[in-house]
Amino acid sequence: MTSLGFSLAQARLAFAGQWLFDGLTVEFAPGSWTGLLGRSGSGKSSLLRMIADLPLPDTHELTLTTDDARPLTGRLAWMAQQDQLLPWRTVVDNVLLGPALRGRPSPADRQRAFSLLDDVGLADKARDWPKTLSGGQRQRVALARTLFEDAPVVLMDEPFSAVDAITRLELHELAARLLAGRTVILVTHDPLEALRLSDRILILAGQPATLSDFDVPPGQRPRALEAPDMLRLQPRLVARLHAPLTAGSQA
Amino acid sequence: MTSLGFSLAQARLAFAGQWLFDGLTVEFAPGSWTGLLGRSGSGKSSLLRMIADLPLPDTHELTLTTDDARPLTGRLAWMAQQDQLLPWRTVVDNVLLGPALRGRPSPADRQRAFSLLDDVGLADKARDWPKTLSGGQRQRVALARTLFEDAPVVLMDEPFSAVDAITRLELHELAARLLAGRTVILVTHDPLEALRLSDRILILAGQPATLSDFDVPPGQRPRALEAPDMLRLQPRLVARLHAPLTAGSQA
Amino acid sequence: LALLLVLSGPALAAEERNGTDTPDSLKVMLDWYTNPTHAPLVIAKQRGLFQDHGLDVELISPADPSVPPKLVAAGKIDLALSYQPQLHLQVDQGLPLVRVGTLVATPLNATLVRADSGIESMADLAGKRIGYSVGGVEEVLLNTMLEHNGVAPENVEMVNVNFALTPALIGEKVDAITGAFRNFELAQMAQEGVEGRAFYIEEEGVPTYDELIFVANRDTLDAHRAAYARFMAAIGEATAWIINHPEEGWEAFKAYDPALDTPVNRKAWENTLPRFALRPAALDGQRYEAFEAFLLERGQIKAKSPLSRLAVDLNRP
Amino acid sequence: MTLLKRLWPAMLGLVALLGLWQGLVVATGVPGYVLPSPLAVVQALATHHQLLWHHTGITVIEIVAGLLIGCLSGLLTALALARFHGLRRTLLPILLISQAIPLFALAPILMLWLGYGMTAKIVMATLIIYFPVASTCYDGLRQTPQGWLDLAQTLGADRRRRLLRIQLPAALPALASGMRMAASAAPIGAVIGEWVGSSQGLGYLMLNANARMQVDLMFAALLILVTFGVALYFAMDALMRHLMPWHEDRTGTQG
Amino acid sequence: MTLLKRLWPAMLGLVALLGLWQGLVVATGVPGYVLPSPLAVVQALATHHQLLWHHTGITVIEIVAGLLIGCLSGLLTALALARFHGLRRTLLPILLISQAIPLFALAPILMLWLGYGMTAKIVMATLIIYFPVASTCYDGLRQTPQGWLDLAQTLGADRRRRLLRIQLPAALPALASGMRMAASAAPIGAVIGEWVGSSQGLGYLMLNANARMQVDLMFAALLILVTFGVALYFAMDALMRHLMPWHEDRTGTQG
Ligand SMILES: Nc1ncnc2c1ncn2[C@@H]1O[C@H](COP(=O)(O)OP(=O)(O)OP(=O)(O)O)[C@@H](O)[C@H]1O
Ligand SMILES: Nc1ncnc2c1ncn2[C@@H]1O[C@H](COP(=O)(O)OP(=O)(O)OP(=O)(O)O)[C@@H](O)[C@H]1O
Ligand SMILES: [Mg+2]
Ligand SMILES: [Mg+2]
Repeated sequence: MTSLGFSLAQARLAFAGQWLFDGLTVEFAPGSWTGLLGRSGSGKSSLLRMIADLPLPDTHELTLTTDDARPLTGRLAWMAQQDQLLPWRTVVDNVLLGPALRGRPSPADRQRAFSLLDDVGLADKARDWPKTLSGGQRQRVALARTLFEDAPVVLMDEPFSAVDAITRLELHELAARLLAGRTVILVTHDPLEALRLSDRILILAGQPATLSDFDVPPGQRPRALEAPDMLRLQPRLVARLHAPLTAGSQA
Repeated sequence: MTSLGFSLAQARLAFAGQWLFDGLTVEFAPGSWTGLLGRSGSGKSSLLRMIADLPLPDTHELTLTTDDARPLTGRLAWMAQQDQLLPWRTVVDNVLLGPALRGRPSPADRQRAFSLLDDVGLADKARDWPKTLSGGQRQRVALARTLFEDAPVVLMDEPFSAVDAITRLELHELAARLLAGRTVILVTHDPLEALRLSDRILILAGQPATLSDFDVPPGQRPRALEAPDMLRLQPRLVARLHAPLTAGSQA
Repeated sequence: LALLLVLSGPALAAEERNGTDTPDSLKVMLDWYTNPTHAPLVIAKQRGLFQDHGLDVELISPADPSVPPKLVAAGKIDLALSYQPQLHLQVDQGLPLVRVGTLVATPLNATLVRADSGIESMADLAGKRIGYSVGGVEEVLLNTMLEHNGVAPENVEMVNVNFALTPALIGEKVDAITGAFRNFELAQMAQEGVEGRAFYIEEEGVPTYDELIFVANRDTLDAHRAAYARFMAAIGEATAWIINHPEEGWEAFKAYDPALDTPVNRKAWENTLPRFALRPAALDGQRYEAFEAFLLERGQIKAKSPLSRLAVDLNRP
Repeated sequence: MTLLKRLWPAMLGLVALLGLWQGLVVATGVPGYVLPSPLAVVQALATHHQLLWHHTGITVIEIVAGLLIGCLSGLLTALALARFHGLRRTLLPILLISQAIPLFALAPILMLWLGYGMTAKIVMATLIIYFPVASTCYDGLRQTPQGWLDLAQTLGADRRRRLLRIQLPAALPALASGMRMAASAAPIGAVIGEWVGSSQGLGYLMLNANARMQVDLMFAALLILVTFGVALYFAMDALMRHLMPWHEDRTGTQG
Repeated sequence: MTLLKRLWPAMLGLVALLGLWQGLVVATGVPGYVLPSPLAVVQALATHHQLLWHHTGITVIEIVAGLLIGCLSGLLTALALARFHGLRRTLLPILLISQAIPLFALAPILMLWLGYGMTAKIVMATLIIYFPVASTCYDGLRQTPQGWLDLAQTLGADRRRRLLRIQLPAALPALASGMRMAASAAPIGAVIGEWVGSSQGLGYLMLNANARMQVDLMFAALLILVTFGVALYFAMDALMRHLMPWHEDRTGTQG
């Protein structure tokens, strides 16, 4: 599969007459991972919705151009901030929702779903109802569903927020492995996670918000937590989140 | 207000015939903050539900003794893992849900609700519907609702998981200030958060799970992030989460 | 004469064919659930009189007496039992209906009161409440009777009680009921231990009329004339037999449907026998003209229809 | 204004239905005494407008009173069922049974008890509305998400407040569904009442016109009745939306 | 077994109702021709069991066929309304209007077209069930949480699959509510059909008995009808629960 990059131009969004952002322009290189950070309520989830072409209540506009000039539709996986599991489908059937909505899941699909559930540590819950899962387990099912799609563009909205530190590290490895070569936008509130997983960190801040870059450590994703760069950069990133407009440039 | 301690004895819980934990015994000192950590699915949320006397589907048992030997009912605030905002109440009315369910909110109540919303940074959203809030904003409303209760015992299930790093630090300060002297159990997946806010860290792990202690840094809560102890202890805590049964003793 | 030949030709042909071949099938709809007023139809069927006349007759009961004429007009069924007063209204409204026979040749309609009510004559009804079942002409008939007795119609309150005539009267929810059948409702009241008193409609200023008549579709009448004539002949034979053998008749009647075997029906059977038309096909044209004139005078119909549009004598083309 | 806006699709539908009706009359050549053409009905509407107006007034009062009482008592029953354990065991089956009784069977009895005045008709309209409302409301009240109930418990809500402040608002969408349906059924209740015993009202007029073969007049009365039923539906719909400003309605936006 | 367990509260209710009824008869001294005592009705049940059995058979077929067709077509209508923009504008108001028409008024027309056989009665039962099912299903289909619709969109679902795999299951609780109600209303539809024109069935028997003042027989038929309606309700309830194993039902556990 060849990687697919895309760019946004003139992204603007207003709620109740107030501009959240206006005239955002940004490029996402093919196969790159972008960590998207920003204060709560800055518009990260809304931006992902716009990219995914999902309905928003108020004024919003966006020009999205993919590298191959065809629309993104059908080539995008979106993992929402809420897990959105369907209560009437078992765990494995939730993972298989994509193929079920596009046709009929094949036996191969089922097998892949089981193996993905194994990857996220839920092999023994595959045939349970979602209502019997803990918060972190639900999030992992949603992650497995997103990974199942195997889409060239992946939008993930705080995908690891509800799991413990250890599981999170394991999921980082898993995602990095399964989403290699995919163009990924990862919204996260964990600076360390962003530093660990991103090729590029974007910070959404301001009134109206703009996007600014933060330099990431060199090296392969996922980066080791103990790398000296990481520990050095983390407080600096937190500081940047504090006062983002004083430093950095428009992306 | 005098602080209220309590202890659990013989806490046991099974789902589908399998014991999640069995025979847990633990004391919560009056006015202490306990950080409760554990892998996803280890039973943290369920334990909080049991303490709050909420329904659980399967076998569960618990002997809870408060210091003053009266039941906890009515003296406990519970913040669930999901925000549980009521869509038909505005933000401020969600914060006022407690008094509304016990009678009629007084003007003083309203004023306190507004000031709490100001504290969590949502003063300008007070009269909006919950559906217009971002994920982190919803969580902050739920936090404000919990803080409003001003209960001597507070159970919080991953209360800061959806907010950004900066807001999180601010909320730590706020909670530490407003919940001073309260007996708090705080479920979290962020080791740093646990180290920062807890008088005591408990790790729920094993099959069936047991509780084990992890020593916290000395000093006042909330501890400064940059304190050398913190940076030293964080990797050790993460390591303990990896293999909890090799070290530490039953609490 | 040529016309006569042409007209009777098909009928004769049919007659001959039916003598040897399959019988003509007729769908006949009663006015209401099977009850003793339908005795000649039931008996004719029970005793095979229809077959004897080369007819295969199906009897159907409706729950709403206004439906059968519509079905005849729409050509869904061949013959329906209806009431003469209704016929005038229906023809006036443009329904292609015509009377082809008479089952009960006197009014059955009566105004009933409780015998213990102190109402001795229609004149005592002033200021009272009268229940009725909407039939279209109940109001005008009652008004005529009241006026005949010197009571202003405004002085009584009329209430539609639908089919709960007897209970309404027995339960004293109303002081009188009108539109009740004298052969049936009186028996019903007696059954419940309440004695009734009847005021007969034709004695109180209303022109007399045929209560139960057979109506057919005027537009298709000619094609079926012969079959209908044979049908009437069978009814006539059945009526004669019932009058000759009332007890055997009752036995045959209740054998038709076991649900018919009730004390009230038994009593009503006796009350009804004298009222059957002995010559069902025979037409008393004057009755129809008089009633038409009565309704016109009372403003119940828009225009006067000629007798030929209202009724025919099947045996006199 | 929004009400007017809400009503226009109904108008459109009405026109479509009239068209269908006229088409049917023309196509099947069904005689006027079975199904009159819309034109004939409109004519009857004009000719008899005074008569119709008089009877409409009566029926409207019956319908509105029946609707109010039926919705209210249905709602109260549902609340009582949700509130009291014991009731559920005994009252619910009784309710069910009463729902399964054809009103027509009870109508004559009701008339005999309540007389032929307006009360009996209001009772009929009430009865026809009562069960659907009680049933859908109760179903709605039962389906409150567990999380909210848990929250109410830890916040120290008593049963009454939990019911009124959590379960009831959570059930509003289900309730609205039931109420809307009830609104369009209300006229039928009143008409049944009038058929069984009355001397006024559109139902009586219909019965009378039917017996006299004035089918156009009967359909004119029917038309008024139907219009009223549809208007009630939309009024109820508007009311329910008004009561739920937070509720997202996807009628317009989604395909 | 669960069905049996589900049925027992209904039995209890029935007994309670019978008690109430007998009490009413004794207390008010209401004459037998208005309201017979339960005892008299049971007696009639025994005396006329053959007759009742015969007519019950007919009516049961009508009810079951009407219920099946009504539920199915109601569901299909709701799905079509949710699926096609255009339909909503025109079909919904027509539906509404048709719901507001007292079925009785249409009955003669239906009979003209369909004859007085079983078809007409099945059509009546179908019609009486159709609208509530269509309306509640459609209401349910409209209220799918936005998040699931968004998910379906990004997963590349076409409208049909989104409808069938997301909206429909999400609407099942609302749908169950409507179907349960419809089940208990089905007998009424069949009876109305029989009242309008038939020579068989419980409805016919009831009217017939009523006309002959055999009120005890009429109530015996009514009793059978009501029992059947209640049984249908519980059968539908069990079916719906069976279709929704994931659905939490709080009837038993919550106060
Ligand atoms: N439907 C809506 N109507 C009005 N305002 C909205 C709506 N949805 C979102 N907003 C507002 O838009 C802003 C951005 O919301 P968004 O969910 O994109 O934030 P976010 O960056 O994802 O925040 P978080 O990190 O808390 O999830 C918020 O202030 C929110 O209140
Ligand atoms: N209703 C239920 N039925 C069956 N099993 C359940 C139910 N609720 C929870 N469980 C199981 O109990 C275990 C503990 O769940 P719990 O929600 O307490 O975990 P947790 O420690 O809070 O996890 P997380 O950090 O992911 O929130 C999980 O494995 C879950 O699958
Ligand atoms: Mg967000
Ligand atoms: Mg949890």
